[in-house]
Amino acid sequence: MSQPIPVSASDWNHFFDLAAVIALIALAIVMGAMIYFIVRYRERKGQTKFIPDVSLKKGRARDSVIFASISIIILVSLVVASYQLTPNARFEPAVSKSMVIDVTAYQWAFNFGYPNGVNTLDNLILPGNTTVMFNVTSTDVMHNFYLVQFKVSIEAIPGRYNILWITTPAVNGNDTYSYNIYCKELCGVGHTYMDANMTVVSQPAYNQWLASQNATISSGTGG
Amino acid sequence: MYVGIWLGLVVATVAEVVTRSLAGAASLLALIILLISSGKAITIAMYYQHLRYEDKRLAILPIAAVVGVIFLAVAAAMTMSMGM
Amino acid sequence: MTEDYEHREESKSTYAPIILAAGIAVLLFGFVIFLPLAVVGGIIIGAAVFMLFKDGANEKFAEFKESVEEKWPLEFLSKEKLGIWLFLVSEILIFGGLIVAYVYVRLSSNSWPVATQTHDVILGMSNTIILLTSSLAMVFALYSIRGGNIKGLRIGLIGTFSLGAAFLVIKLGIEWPQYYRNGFTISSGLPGSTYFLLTGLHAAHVGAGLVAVGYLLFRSFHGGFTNTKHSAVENIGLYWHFVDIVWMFLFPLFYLI
Amino acid sequence: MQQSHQVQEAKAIVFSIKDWLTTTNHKQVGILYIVTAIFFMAVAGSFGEMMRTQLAVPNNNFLLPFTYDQTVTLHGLLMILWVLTPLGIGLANYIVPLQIGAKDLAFPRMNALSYWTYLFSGIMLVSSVFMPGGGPNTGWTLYAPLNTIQFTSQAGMTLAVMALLLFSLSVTMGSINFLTTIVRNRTKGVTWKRLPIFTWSIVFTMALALFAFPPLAAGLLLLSSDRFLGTVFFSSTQGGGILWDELFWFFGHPEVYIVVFPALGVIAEVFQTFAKRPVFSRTAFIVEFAAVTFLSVGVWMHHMFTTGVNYSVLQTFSFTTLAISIPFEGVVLGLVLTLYKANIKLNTPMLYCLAAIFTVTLGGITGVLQAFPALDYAFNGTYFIVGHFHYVMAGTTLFALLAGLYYWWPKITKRKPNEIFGIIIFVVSFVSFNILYFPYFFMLDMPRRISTFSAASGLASLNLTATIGAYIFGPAAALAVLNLVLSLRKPPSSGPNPWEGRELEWTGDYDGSLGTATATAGTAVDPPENTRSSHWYWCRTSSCASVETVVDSTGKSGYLKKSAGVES
Repeated sequence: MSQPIPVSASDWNHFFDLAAVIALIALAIVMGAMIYFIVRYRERKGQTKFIPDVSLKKGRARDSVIFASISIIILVSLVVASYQLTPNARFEPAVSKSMVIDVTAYQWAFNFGYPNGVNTLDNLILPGNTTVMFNVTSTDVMHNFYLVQFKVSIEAIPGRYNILWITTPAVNGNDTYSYNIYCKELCGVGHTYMDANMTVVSQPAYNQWLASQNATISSGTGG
Repeated sequence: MYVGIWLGLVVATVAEVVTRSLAGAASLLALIILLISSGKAITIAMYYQHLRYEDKRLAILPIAAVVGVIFLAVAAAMTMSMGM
Repeated sequence: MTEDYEHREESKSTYAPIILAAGIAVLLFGFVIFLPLAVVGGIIIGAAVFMLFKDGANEKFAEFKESVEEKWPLEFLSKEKLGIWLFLVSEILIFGGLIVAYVYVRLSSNSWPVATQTHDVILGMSNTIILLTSSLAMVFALYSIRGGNIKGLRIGLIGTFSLGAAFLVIKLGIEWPQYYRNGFTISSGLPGSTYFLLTGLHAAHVGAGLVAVGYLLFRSFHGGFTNTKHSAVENIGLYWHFVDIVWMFLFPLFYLI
Repeated sequence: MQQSHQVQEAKAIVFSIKDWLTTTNHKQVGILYIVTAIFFMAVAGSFGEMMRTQLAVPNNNFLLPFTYDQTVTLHGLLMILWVLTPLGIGLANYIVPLQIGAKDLAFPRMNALSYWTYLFSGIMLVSSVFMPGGGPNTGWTLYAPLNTIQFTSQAGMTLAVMALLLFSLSVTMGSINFLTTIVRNRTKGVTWKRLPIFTWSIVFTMALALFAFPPLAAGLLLLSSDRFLGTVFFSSTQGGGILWDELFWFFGHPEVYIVVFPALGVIAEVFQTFAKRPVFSRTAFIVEFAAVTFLSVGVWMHHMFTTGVNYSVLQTFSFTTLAISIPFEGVVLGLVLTLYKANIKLNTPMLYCLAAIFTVTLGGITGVLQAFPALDYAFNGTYFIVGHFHYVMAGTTLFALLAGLYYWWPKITKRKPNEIFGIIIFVVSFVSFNILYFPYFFMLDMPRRISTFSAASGLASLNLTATIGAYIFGPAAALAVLNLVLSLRKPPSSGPNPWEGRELEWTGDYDGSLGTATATAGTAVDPPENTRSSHWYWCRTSSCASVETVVDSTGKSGYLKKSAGVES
C-alpha cells in the first residue's frame, strides 16, 4: 500500500528478515546434509553389512558439543539483535510526550476512550507523528488488541490493564492513513467480526474531529 | 518410638494453634505456622512413610514433585506482580 | 514355544477394568446431563471395585515371577511400592496445583476474612489430631503384621478405619453444616469456594482411603496376610499417610492463617 | 505344526470379542489403543476438512461461526490429546515390553483401565457436540473466563471438561505404569546403558506426563466446580484468565513434548535399522533428550508473552525457550548425522521418517522465531503459529508414528504392507502436507480461529491453496492406513525380521500372533563389557537371526546363547 510503514513494523520487519534468513540457512544446511547423506550413502548392491557403532570411538560427543555451541552463538547474537525491538514491547514509551487512549474490549467490539471523555466504537482516529499509549482492558472475556500493520498486540484481560504503545506515522495535509485492528483471541461467536479501524490524520484535522465529537457529547447524543 | 513421634506431632499442632493467637505481624506468624506444618509433613514422610529407612534414591520422587509445585508457585508469583 | 504358553497363562483376563471405566464415564455423564445417572455410575463403580476386592482377596492376579535382573537404581523397591510412590507424585502435583491456585486468588483479592470468623479452630485441631492418630494406628498395624501378629493388624486397621470415619463425620457432619448455617458456603465467594473445594477433595481422598482400609480388613479376616506377605498393608499405609500430610498443610492454610 | 497352531490361535483371538473386552495383555491393549486412536483421527480429520472447506473462499457460509468454533475446538482437542498422544502410547504398549524383555507391563489391569478410560473419555468428548446447545466452542486452550458458565452455558462444554478430567486420569495411570515397568521389569542384560532409544523416549514422555497432567487436572477441578457448584475461580478477576493460563500451559507445553518424544524415538529406531548404523553418538543423544525433558517444564510462559507479563519475566522465558531449542537441535542433528557413512535403504518407514525430520526442522526453526517476545507480539494468535505447530504435530508426529506403524507392522501382524503403494502414498501425502501448511507461514494478517475472512484481506489465494492441499492430504493419510489394513488379507508373508531390525523386540522367537506374550519376554544375554547399546551388542553380526532362545532351568527367564559370530 502507498501509506507509510509504521516504525514498529519496520523494526519488526528488519529483525524478522534477519532471523528468517539465518533460519533458512540453518534449514538449508540440515536438509542439504540429509539429502547428501541419502544420496552418497544409499545402499549399494551386495553391500548390506552393518556399520559398527561409531559412537564407541571418542569425540562424537565432542562434535555434538561443537554444534551446540555454534547454535548458542547464533541464538545469543539474535537475542542481542532483538533488543533493538524491545522498546515496542516495553510498558513505558521511550518518548515522554504521549497521549493515552483507554481501550475497552468486550464481546464483540473495541471502545476507545479519549483523554477528554470522548468515546468512539470500533473507530480510532489518531493524530499523525504522535506517541500513543493504549491502556487495554476487557469487561467480559479475554480479547487481544492486535494492530495489524503495526505488528504489535496485547491481551485484553478483565480486571487487568495492559499497556501498549505505538508511534503513528507523520501525516501532512488532508491525506489520511487507515490501518486494521483485529481481535486475535477466540472470544466467542462474534470473534470473526470483532475488528476496528484506525485512521491517522494530520494534527489539525484531528483537533477538528475531536471538537466535533465534544459537540455531539454536549448535545447529549453519541458517546 | 512412633508414639513419641505422634506426641511430638500433636504438640506441634497445638503449638500452631497457640502461635496464631499470639500478638505479632500476621505474615510472620503465618511463616512460623507454615514452617511448623512443613516440619510435621517431613516428619510424617520420614517416619510414618519410613522414607528415612528407605534407600535415599527413593526420596528423589517426592522431592521432584515438590520442586514441580514450587515451579508453579514461582510462576504464579511472577504473573501476580504484573498489570494489577 | 513352551515358554509361550506359560506366559499365556500369566496374562489373565478380567471385566473389572472396562466396568470400572464405564462406571466413571457414566458418573461424569450423569453429573452433566441427568443426576440419577450419576447414581447408576456410582453403583457400577462399586460393583467393579468389589470385583477388584475379590480378585485381590483370592489373589487371582498374584504376582507371577517377574524377570527383574536389571532394576538399578531401585533394586530395593517392590514394583507396587514404586507405583504407589509415582502415584503419590501425581497426587502431590494435584494438591500442589490447587494450593497454588488458592494462594494465588487469596493474595490477589483485596480482602479476605479472618480465619477465626469463618472457621472453627477447635474442630479443625481435633480433626488434625484424629488424623494423626489414625496414621499412628496404621503404623501399628503394619508393624504388627511384620511381626506376624494378625490380631494387632486387625486392631490397627480397625483403629485407622474408625478414626478416619470420625474425621469425615466431624468434617461433613458437624463442621460443614455449621458453616452453611453461618452462610459460609462454597458459592459465597472465593474464601468459601477454595475451602470447600480443597477440603472436599481431601475428604474424598480420606473416603477412598477408608475403602482401601476396608479392603485390608476384609483380607485380614480371610487370612490374606502373613508376616512375609503384607505389601498391600504397607502401600495403602503410604497413601494414608500422604492424605495425612496434605491435611497438615490444609489445616493451617485455612484455619490458622 | 507350530506355525499353524499360532495361526489358529490368532484367528480365535481376533474373533473372540470377550477376549478383547477382558484382556490385560499389553499387546492386545496396544492394538486397541492404536485402532481407537486411528478412529479418532478419522473424526478429527473430518473436522479439519470441514474447517478448510469453510475457509476455502472468502465470506463463506458453509459453517456458521458457532459451528466453526466447535469444529476448531474438537479438532484441536481430539488431534492433540485423543489421537497423537495415545498413538504413541499404543505403540509403546506393544513394543516397550518386548524391547526390555518384560513379560507384560508392571500393572496389566491398570493398563487395561487406562485404555478403557481413554476410550470412554473420547466418546464423551465427541458426543458433547450432540448435546443440546452444542459442544465446546472455546478452542482447545479453553481460555478463561470464556470457559465459565457465564459465557459458555451449554452442557456440551461441561461434558468436554469431564472428558478431559477422565483423559488426564487415564494418562496419569499410564505414565505410572510405564515408568514402573521400565525401571523394574527389564530383563537381564538390558541395562540403562543398553536401553533401546524408543524405550528411552517413552521414559521421558511418561515422566513429563506424570508432571504435566496433574496440574491440568487441578485446573479442570477448579473449572468444573465453577460450572457445577457456582464458584468463581475463573469468572472473578482475582483468579481469572491468568490463573487458568498458568495451570493450562504448565501442562500445555510439556504436552507438546509428550506428543513429539515417541515420534523422535520411532525415528531413531527406524534410522538405526534402515541406515544399518547406531544412532549418532548415542550417549550425547540421550543426554540431549533428557535436557529437553528437564527444560520443557520451564518454558510454558512463552505462550503468555502477550498477556502483559512484565518484561523481565518475558525475557526469562524467552531465554529458557531459546535454551531448550539447543538440546532439541542436538537431537535432530544427531538423527541426521546417523545417516553419515551409513548404508541407507529407502523403505516406506524410512521415507516417512525423513519427511518428519524435514518438518521438525522447519517447525522447530519457526518456533525459535517466536521465542523472541518482540516477534511474538505479531505472531501470537495468527496463522503463523498455526503453521508452526501443525508442522511439528501433524507433520513430525503423524509422519513418524505412521512410520512406526509401518516399521512394526510385520512384528504385530506378520505381514509387510505393500511397498510400492506405500511409497506412492508417502509422496502424495508429503507434497500435499506442504501445500496445506506452508501457506500458513505467510498468513500473518489472519487471526487464528476466525470462521471466515473478507475478500479484501488478500488472503483468498493462500487459503484456497491450503484447502486444496487439505483435500489431498486427508485422503492420502487415510490411504496410508488403508495400505496397512489391506495387508491383513494376505496370509502371513514377511519373515521373522523383514527389516533386519536389531533391537530386542526383533530377536528371539518369532511370534507375531496376538494375545500371547512373546518368547522375547525373559530372553536376555550376558553382554560383554564396554558395549554402549543393545543395538551395538545385537549387531556384531549382519543379521540377528543367529541368536537362539533357550529357557533356563527355573523357566523364569531364558537367555540368548551367543552363537557363532556374535562376537567378532
